[in-house]
Amino acid sequence: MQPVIAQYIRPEVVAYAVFFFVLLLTLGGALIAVIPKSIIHNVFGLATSLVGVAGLFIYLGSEFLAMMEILIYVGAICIAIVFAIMLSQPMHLQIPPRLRPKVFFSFVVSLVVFISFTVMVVRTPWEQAVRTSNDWGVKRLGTLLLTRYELLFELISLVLLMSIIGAVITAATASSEKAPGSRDGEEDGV
Amino acid sequence: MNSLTVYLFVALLLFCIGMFGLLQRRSLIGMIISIELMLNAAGINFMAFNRFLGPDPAVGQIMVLFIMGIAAAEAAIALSLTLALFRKLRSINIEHARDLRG
Amino acid sequence: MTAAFPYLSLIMLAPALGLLIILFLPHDSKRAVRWVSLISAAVSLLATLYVWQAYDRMAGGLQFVERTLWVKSLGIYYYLGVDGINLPLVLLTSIVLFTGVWTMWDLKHRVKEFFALMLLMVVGVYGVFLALDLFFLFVFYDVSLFPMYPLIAIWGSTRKEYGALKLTLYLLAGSALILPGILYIYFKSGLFTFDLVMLAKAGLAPDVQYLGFFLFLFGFGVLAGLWPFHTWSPVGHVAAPTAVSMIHAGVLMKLGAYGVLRVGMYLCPQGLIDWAPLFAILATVGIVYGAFVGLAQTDLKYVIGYSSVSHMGLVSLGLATMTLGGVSGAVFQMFAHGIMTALLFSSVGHVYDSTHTKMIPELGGMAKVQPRASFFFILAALAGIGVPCLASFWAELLVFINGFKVYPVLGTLALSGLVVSALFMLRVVQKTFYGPKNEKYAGCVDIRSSMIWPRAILAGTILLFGLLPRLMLDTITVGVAPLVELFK
Amino acid sequence: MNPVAPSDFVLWLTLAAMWLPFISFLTIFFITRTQLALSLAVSVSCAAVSLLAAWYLLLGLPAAQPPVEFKMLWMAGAEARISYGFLLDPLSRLMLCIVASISFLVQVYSLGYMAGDDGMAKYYSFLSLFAWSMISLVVAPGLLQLYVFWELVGLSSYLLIGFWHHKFSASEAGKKAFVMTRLGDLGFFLGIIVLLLHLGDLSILKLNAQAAAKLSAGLVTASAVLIFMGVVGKSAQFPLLTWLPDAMEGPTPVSALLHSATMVAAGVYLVSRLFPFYAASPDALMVVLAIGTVTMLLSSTMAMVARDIKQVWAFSTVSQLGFMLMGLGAGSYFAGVFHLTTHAAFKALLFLCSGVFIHHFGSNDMYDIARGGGRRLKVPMITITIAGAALAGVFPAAGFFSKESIMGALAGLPQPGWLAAGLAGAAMTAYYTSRLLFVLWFPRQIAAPHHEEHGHGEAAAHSAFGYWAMGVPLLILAGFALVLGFFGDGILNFLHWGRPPEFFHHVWLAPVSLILVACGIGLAWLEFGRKKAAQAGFLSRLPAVEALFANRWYMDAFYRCMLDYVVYGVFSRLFTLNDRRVVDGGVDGVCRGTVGGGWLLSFLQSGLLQYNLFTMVLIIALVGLYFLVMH
Repeated sequence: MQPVIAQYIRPEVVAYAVFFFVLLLTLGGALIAVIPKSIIHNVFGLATSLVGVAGLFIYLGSEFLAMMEILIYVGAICIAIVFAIMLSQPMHLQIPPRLRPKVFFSFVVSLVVFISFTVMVVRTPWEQAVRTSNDWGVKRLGTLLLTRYELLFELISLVLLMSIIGAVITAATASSEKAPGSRDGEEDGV
Repeated sequence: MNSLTVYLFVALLLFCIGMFGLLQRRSLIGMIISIELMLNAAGINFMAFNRFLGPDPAVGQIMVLFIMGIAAAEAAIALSLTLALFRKLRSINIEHARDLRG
Repeated sequence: MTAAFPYLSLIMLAPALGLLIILFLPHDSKRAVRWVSLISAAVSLLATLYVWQAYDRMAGGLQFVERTLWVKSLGIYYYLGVDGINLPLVLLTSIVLFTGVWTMWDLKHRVKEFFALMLLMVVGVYGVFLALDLFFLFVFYDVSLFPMYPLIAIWGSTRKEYGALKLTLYLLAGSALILPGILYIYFKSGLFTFDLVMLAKAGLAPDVQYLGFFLFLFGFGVLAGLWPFHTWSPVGHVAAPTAVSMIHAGVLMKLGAYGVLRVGMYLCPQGLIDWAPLFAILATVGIVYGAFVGLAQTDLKYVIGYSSVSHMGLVSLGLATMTLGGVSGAVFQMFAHGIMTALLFSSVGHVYDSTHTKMIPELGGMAKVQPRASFFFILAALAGIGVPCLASFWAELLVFINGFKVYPVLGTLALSGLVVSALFMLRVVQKTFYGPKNEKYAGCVDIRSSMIWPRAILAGTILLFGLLPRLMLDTITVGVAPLVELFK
Repeated sequence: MNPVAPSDFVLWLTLAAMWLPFISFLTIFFITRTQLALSLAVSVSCAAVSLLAAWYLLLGLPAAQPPVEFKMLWMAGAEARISYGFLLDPLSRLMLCIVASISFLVQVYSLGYMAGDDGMAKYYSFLSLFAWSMISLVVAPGLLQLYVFWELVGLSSYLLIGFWHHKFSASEAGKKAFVMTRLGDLGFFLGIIVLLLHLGDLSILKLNAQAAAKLSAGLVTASAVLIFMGVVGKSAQFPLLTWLPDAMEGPTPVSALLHSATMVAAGVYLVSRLFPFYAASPDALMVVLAIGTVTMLLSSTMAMVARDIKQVWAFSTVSQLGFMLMGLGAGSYFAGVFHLTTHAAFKALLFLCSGVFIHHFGSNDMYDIARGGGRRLKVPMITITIAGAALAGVFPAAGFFSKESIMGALAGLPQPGWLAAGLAGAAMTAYYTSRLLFVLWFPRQIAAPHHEEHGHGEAAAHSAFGYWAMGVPLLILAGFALVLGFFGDGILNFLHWGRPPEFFHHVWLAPVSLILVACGIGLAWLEFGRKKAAQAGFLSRLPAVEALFANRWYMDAFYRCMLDYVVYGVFSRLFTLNDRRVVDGGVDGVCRGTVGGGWLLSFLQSGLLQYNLFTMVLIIALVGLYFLVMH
């Protein structure tokens, strides 16, 4: 039995199987993230898909990014989304039915985009550029981030900082502004 | 598994699924989720080109890192807007937020 | 000839300076605002009078020229100068501005903004009349149009938003034809200069002139109240406050005719020759039509508005004759009509301010109640129907003679418009100022002694140039003669 | 005869005669309006100086003096050069004298008549303006100057007719006068332009001497007829005659001025002024003759039924003006001018006398005046009779001679119809004049002497000064009306510079016309004069005809209709509708279209985020596809 199995568990076969599994995670997760009505299912789908993407990153040769993907996306953003759901969308409320035309047209448009990009992908003669470096190491990444891409790095930090401050302010002022308005809304409700 | 086209294709699928979601979801959070998908598709593309075509493997990775940073910022803003919108409208259904109607 | 002292810049910049000072004055210092406006207007007037008397009529041509390169790469010059054509119009502007500011002395509501906008508008008007560079001319043209909107919409009456909007849209539509026209000329001339004199000297190809004149005719024609693009004028005049009506009907409408003359006819003489029949027909229709429509109006200001349409038709007819007499008559008519309409509006403004109505059937017998206001109105109305020894008679005489000479049928029709205009003006005078007085308005006060002066200046101007037309015509003829040479 | 430049004395004298009234107008209107006495003094003294100057110019210059011309450039605009100046030839000297005299007398008369009126100073300033414009018209050396003052005469009569403008009828009449004469002036102006464009110079002397040689016959006729349109308007000829009877809404002295020497005389004066020019075109003369005849007959019929004393005189003015034009049209320069002269005297007198009655009794109706005891006012009663006799053409009053000369001219025409019309007109004139006089002389019931209704300003009217201010002009004018006829030959010689043309006297004519006049008077006696007369004209037995006459042959109604239904009803309304609906509506439509389009497009701005995304993505995708497929 050993050889039989071993016959199938060749490294490349395993690699393919895992690759397909990763693809399945990515695309299937994406579908779950988009299609079900329940928002919490969507978040789980997103997380699944992101794990898949992390896998793809490994296949593409960057374990570091895979780790980051899981840390930032799955760890931070998905959790943030879950928090947002808890704060904003009561799960017990009735979810309104879908509008069929909307779904249909969205599908068509996505399809058109898909087709156009597919045509592009297929028709473009991809050419390998001359390799100047083959170092996939994290060390080089860090060096580059603090030398050649320093400005960009600082910029992105700044953007992050500002966006977080902005987010805090938006959320905070909206609540304070809302105070009288929401009371009105409640009175209306009553 | 070792061809650029496969990765590009996967990324494209992911992108289109995200776009589909972005266009048809009513929930603002659903739309944010879809945007994350699309951003990830872009990331896959970067990595794929990095792997198969690019001159220097570090560049693509750095780009993806930046995308992640942007995505984090975007998510923070978008989620705070969601909260603000919810406080204003008692709903995060994007079809209710149409004050800009002409 | 280069003037040692830039009088023309002084004329133009005195209101601008006044405007600046006003902007820095506190909001509630109404007296200071009025005085600053009046003084800046007076400075302009005095400078204009100096230029008027110092202009060498024997030499003719452009004088007091100021020319500085402004943007070299585009060929834009800061280029001012006066000749016999724009000198009367600058004088007109100065007189109307001065009297207009004085007439609005009693304004209470948002004084600072009103005078600031009015001065801004006048800076534009001076700019158009004085500038000899197409770029500056166009910029000033728009500067003079924009303040109309707030001036009417804020301080106006009777459907003021509607009138303001209509007027602004119409005039901007006109501008939208002028700008392409200017650019078309600019590029087609091959000189890449906006210098009007250089462009005119260079001469343009006939087909360029054909299209160019068409654009200028209708672009500027809108502002000149050319039929059928005239309906903004009565509506706008009715809505506008007194001084704005004065400046608008008195001066701004002349900008249009001046534009046709200075830009259209100067640059595209061949174009005018091609378009002259249409121009003359529209002008004549305007004359007759304006008079007939004026006959049916019941609102005093509407009547004046339509009489303006009729009279500006005369200006257009004069321009379309392409003769020395006709064009001189048209320029003279611009001046005379400006003064006359300003006087009409300032008198009606007083009647309206004291009675709060300008509906003709409600008024009556105002000559007994307000003899001064009535006197000024009747004088101006008589000037309007071409009574001799009042300024516009001579202008009309010249226009009709040459109109008849060049277009016998149209000239005759236009003449018959004169009878109708007499009928409707006298009808207004009779219904409003004569007849039994309406007891409701018996207690209304007449014009105060100090407020007589602005009206008296206008009335005096009408009489002066009516009795001594050569004062004006000799200057105009000097300016028009070289222009008319282009049509031979 | 070539004109000569004036000597300094004549120059200043003429300028004084021309300009003093204007100076008086300016002074009174702008400076001394509030001080009545000063204003009156200024006005009357200016008029007096002007009068003296005019008389000197008439009598003091040598008889065979060639025309004196003085010109300075008033306005020069290319082709149209208007000179200002004066031309003194016999005609203008004679007319100048008439105008100055009548306006002086009217000013003196008004001292009494207008006493106590609020606007008396203003009234005097207008009178001065009137005198200035009429004098400048009379001495004008060129047609354009004449036209300018022609219009000013129209303006001053507008101001004076509508002087009591608080009365609706007065302001209406002023407006009517202005607009109707304006209508005629249209033709006048066109005629001037035609002449100007073909001759280039509108000097009256040159025009008279050279027009026939320089212009084609058709052109002369056309321009002469066009100019005659102005005369039709100004002199109230058919068909523009209806404004004159209304114009009596003005103060009576104004009517006197208007009807005798200024406004309406200007028309006849113009034809006489251009007589050689008219004579160059027989067709134009025929038009003048025909219009004159029609007017004369029509207005005589109207005068036969009018009850209003001023209206009778107004119609008689129209008909006498018709007579003058008939004389001119028949080719006799002298007859027209002579009748103009005598008419000025007796018509002014008639109006001034009537003014006394109106002033005294406060009524215009001749029966009211008669019943009030009009015949007790001796001076006006006698003078009005003299003037009436002159009007009727009774020997030896002035009208007889001048009318006789017109009949003589008519008798010279090949067609006898004109003469017949003229004689019929003379008979009718005699009839309506004596009708009025008999009514005044032989009232049926006389009210008690002290039961009088007073007009305005009664206190002043009864003062001695007022009485004599009004009485003296009457006496002076009566003197003229009586004796002027005997100066006919003198005027004839004067007008033709001492070389009178051959003039036919028809011996049989005077008796015939005298008999006809007598018939007219006799008929009036039968109906109005004798004791048993019912004081109702034979026309009252023909109600339809009477109504026709009393309604002025329905000409007023016709004009009213034209004005109401054609001008206001059709043109004005249609144009206004067009303006509101079509032109303005079109513009508003464009605006509404723009707004509507914006509204339609605003549905694209649904506010739905996904919808915007959808569109954006779709378009990007399609553009992408397009490029991919193309390349």
